[in-house]
Amino acid sequence: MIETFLFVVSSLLAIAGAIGAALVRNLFHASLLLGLCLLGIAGLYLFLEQHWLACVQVVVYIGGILVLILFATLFSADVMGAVQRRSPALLAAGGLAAVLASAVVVRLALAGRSAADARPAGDMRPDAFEGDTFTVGDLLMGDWFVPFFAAGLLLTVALVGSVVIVQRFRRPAGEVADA
Amino acid sequence: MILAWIHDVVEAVQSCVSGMRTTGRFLVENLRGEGGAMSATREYPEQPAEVVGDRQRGHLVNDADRCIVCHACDTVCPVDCFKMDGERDGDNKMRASRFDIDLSKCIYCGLCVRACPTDSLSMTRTFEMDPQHEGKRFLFRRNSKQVDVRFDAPEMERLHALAAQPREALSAEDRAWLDARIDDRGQHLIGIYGLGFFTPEQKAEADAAREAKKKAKDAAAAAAKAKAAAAAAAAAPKPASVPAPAAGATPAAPAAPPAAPGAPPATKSGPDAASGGSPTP
Amino acid sequence: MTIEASTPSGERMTLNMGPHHPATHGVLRIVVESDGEVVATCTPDHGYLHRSIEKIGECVEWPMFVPYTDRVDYVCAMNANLAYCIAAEKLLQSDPANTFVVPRRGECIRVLVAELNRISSHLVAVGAMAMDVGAYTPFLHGIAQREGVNDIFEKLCGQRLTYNYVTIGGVAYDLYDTAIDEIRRFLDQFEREMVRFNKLVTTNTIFRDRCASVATVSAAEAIAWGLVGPNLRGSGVDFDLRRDEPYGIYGELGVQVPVGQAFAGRKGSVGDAYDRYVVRLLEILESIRLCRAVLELLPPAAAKANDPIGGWQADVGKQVKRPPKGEVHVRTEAPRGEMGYFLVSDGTKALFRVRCRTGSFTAAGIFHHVMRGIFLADVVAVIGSFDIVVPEIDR
Amino acid sequence: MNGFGYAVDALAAWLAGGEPGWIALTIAVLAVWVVPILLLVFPIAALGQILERKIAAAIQRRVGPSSAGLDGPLRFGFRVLLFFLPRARQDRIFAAFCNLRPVRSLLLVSRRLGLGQFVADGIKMLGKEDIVPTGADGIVFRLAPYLALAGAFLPFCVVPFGQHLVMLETEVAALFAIAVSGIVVVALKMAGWGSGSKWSLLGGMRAVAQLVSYEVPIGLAVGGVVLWCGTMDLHAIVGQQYEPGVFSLLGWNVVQSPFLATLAAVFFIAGLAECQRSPFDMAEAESELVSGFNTEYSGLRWGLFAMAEYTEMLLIGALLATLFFGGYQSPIGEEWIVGLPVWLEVPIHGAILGVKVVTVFLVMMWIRWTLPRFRVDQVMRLSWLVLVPMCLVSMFGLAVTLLAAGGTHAGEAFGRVASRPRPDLHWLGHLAAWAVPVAIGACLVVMAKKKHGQVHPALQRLTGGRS
Repeated sequence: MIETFLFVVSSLLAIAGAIGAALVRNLFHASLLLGLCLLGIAGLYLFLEQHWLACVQVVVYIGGILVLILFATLFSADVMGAVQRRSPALLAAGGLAAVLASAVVVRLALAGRSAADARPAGDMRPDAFEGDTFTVGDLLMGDWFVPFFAAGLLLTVALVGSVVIVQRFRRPAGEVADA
Repeated sequence: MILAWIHDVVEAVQSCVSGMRTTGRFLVENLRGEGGAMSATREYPEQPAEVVGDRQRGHLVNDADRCIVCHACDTVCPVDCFKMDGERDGDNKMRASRFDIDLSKCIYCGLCVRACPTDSLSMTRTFEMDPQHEGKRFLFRRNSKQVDVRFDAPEMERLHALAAQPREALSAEDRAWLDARIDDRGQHLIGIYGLGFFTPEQKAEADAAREAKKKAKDAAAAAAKAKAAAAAAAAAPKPASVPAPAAGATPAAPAAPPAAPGAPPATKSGPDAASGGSPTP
Repeated sequence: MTIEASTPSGERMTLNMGPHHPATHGVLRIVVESDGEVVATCTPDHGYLHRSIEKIGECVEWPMFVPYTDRVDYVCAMNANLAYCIAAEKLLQSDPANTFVVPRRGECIRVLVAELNRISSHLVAVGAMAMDVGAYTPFLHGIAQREGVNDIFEKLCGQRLTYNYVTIGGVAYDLYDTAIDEIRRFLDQFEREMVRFNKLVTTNTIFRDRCASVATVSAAEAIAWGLVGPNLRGSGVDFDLRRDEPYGIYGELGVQVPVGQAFAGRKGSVGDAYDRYVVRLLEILESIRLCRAVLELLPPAAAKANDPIGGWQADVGKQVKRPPKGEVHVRTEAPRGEMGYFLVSDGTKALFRVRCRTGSFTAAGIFHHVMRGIFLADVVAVIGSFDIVVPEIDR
Repeated sequence: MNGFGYAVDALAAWLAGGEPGWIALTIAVLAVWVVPILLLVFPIAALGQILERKIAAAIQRRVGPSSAGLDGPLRFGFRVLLFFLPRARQDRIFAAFCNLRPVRSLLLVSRRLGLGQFVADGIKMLGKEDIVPTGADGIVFRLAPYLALAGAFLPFCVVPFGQHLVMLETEVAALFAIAVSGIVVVALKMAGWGSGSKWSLLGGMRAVAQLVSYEVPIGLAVGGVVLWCGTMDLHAIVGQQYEPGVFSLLGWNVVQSPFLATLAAVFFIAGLAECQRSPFDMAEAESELVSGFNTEYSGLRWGLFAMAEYTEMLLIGALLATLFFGGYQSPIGEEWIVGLPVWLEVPIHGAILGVKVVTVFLVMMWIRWTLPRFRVDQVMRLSWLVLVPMCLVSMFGLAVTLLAAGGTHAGEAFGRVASRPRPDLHWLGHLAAWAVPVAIGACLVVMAKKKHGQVHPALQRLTGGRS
């Protein structure tokens, strides 16, 4: 019973957060609502008994990406006002992206459902993970070693690149006032 | 480069540890109260501020009997805080019929005191500015209830009466009585009594205990204290008598070096020099 | 609420530091335009503490202005007294009819109190700078030591802050009986205490790195911007009025002048905030030495204890009633640098013009120059390192 | 299933009178988990404030809080208890009680120590006007302090207070603690942005930049411990540090290897930064940003921020103790405690952890009143150029040590099988694990001193000859 309740709460958080993030016009509020959505998803992971995933979701998405988004918001023009204007073109593009993403998700969900159907009843776990941190570690360092390190390398390159770009734009300290 | 990095880290750790040791020593010293490092704070209304030195520029007061309304103070005052009227008395001397000092203007610079030809203006050693109890620093409490409970009515009367006078004018026993009520008072004891559970018997008991403690303390520090009191009594109160010992001291001072070369004459006070000089002749 | 974008090149945030900001040492407003954490421009805005002191000097008689000089720089009132009184004496002595001299004991006491007050003023300066940088403890220990000086001054002249002690022609009182012992004891104890102070904050790496290479003023710049006192010497300019244009008995004392030498090592540069800070500390040590030297030179007391030495109550008083015409400019070395009085007398009892030149004013003048491109957190450290006292700016 | 789990089940069953429904379960969870933690941590945090003020006062030659005693609260308590009596009678009873000699001395001491100050502060905070500035974003502004407090409190769920006292036993406890305390970042950002003040905005930006940077060294330090212990479960990590015999101190992670000791230091420093404590208090730098992200807060909301800060200090202390200093285990043997009945064992373990936490707490205060504040760029440099490299080197060293140690034995601790046993080295091996890195480090330090260690003679003079 309490599981159901908490599940509903998590799902509602995720859905409401997502809708809010899409619709709210204040950039900062939208980012915060996105955080709510991410939190709800972390809750859903808990229901899948994926504690590790849930924690990583919070660390990476809320502690990392959301904070970066918030930070970027603060560096955007007109910080405190920060209200987005809607343009029809952006709306159309966003709608298209949303439809495509939904299609992918529905397709995946259906596939997962058929896979789940194939398994004995009550076993709701995905195939790859056994809910075990060690398994995750083994997978990342074993089967998925190359993609994992490729992703890491990509991120490092991106980091270095961003530092280089920032360095180019940075003016010597004394010149700031002359502009 | 790595060595520079290591050196920076080591240096940072060293300097932070050295700072922590210093503060740690402060902490220990303060907790143990050693070396006078206890606390630089004076908990003011409970612990009365000490008046150091005789030259304290506390309140500006005028002895109207001596004032001849010469307006010297008025002329020299940078802020115009005097208002005075004078009239001739029977001996055809000027007397002040009105002499107002606007204390809200006064900057306590003391120029008027230096200018006064008759020494009628003076600066007091008390500086309490509580409008209700001007000059009565020991009555300055956070609420009057505490005072009422602490001191009974006759005592209050006497306190008021004594406090109204300049300290110099008090007799020695009055001053001692006053000091007993000012200094040796456990502030927190007062606070607790102030809560309202202080019966007369307990008060008497506390007073007796305090007196006993005071007496013991006095006895312990008898020699030094008596000397200090004598010095204060001789030097401070009567302006007329000041020149006499000082004048006595000045001839003694040049005479002293041959007798006792170790003692620098400049550092000796008048009465000390007099008392030190009296056995020699 | 919006944050103004003041220039087209980037968005700037205008911050009003003050007039009531914890770090502005009084009522000073500093308008900071910052680009994020980096200061773009910085404009000091004075006048919140203006009390027309110079104008008052033109309305009161000569001796009556001395209490006001206390208020020009309340952190080193003795030095302010001294500067005005020396100027007034010089103007009086320009008339050959006026032939008074300040007694030697008076001169010694003047130097003594000036150096003691320099100690207490520098203590406030270095302590407040440490506090601006975030270390609270040193400030309170500095203040506790300053209380020692204040106690001595209170016994000497009856006040702890606005002394009105130095008078035209002398000092208001002779030293009290136990003064010399007490001063000696204080200096000994203070010297030991300063070692702990320095271990606590001066050599601290965090503090050093925060001040090193911040707001560096080269020697040429310092001279060009008219910096004076420790701020000038922090930039490596070896100039001190006590040594180079000695007044009083400073000429006999052989004042040694510390100058900035990139004390922060390889991270610092000559003339940065850390140099100015360390120069102040070294000046404290020098003041301790000077105090001791003066105590050695002190001639024995001539009169009874509470009498003034020299002073306008004596013959000077009469001469002030008939002052000569003329003008004079006298500069002295106050803790915050050169404190100069320019007096014009038209022969009447009140001065025709009183003009006071102070160190904080020129220090505030260089703010907008040195505060470009530094971090917001450095602004307070820079204010602290220049050791401004706001009434000195506003007068 | 541990003590908390049993208690929750039992209470829920009792509440529901049978199979517990979700309402009963929720109430039970609240009663058993949340309320005790609040009751435990709130007063400690409040008393921490008193402690901090007294310590600061002692270091700075001041007195500190010295007037508010416990007599006020006591009197209020009497008033409440004796509400049926007239006031004069209440007072007389109270006076009689206070005049009992021990009570009176205690009251006097409490006044001298200012123990009643936190009650007074609390009442003052509650009574203050709750101001929401005109330019503020109402919801964000109001929500932020609660979120900060939640982020500070939640990680306590996974801290083992004793063998039977872990609220949430999960395989990923360490990760959970790091993850949940990350919420504080968002809260501070919300506070900074929602206040509608430039000072707050700057404070919020500083806070976020700092917290995000310091999560890296914290994560790496925890990662080092995880590498060493082979598990992320905090309780298992505590179990790993079990050493039979009187010298159970030798089992603690911090003495296992110099690299772990380094990681402990890194964790402590980064923890200071996570708490926004001095010298890392740029986000609320009084002399620069007025009060940073909480400039516009007043009354209870401000109090919540203060509480969050103190709670986080406790949390860092608890995590430090758990990860590196043997958690709730005593340094002088563990067997005598485990043998005791549960009702004795639990408080003893709790008290041992408490002592460790309070020690860390005190050191944090000591540091606060000693060191000046960092500047923004220095904070970043410290994190990325000092702490992170130290962590990386230490992790590498740990990996090498683990490889070199090779043979291990299956250690059992308190009946919990650790996921991977602690490397069982011969004492010579331990010696080598310490001596080799320390020797290399010492050589480097000496070389560095020789090359860069000259101090300006003027500074030597200022510090009495020595630097």
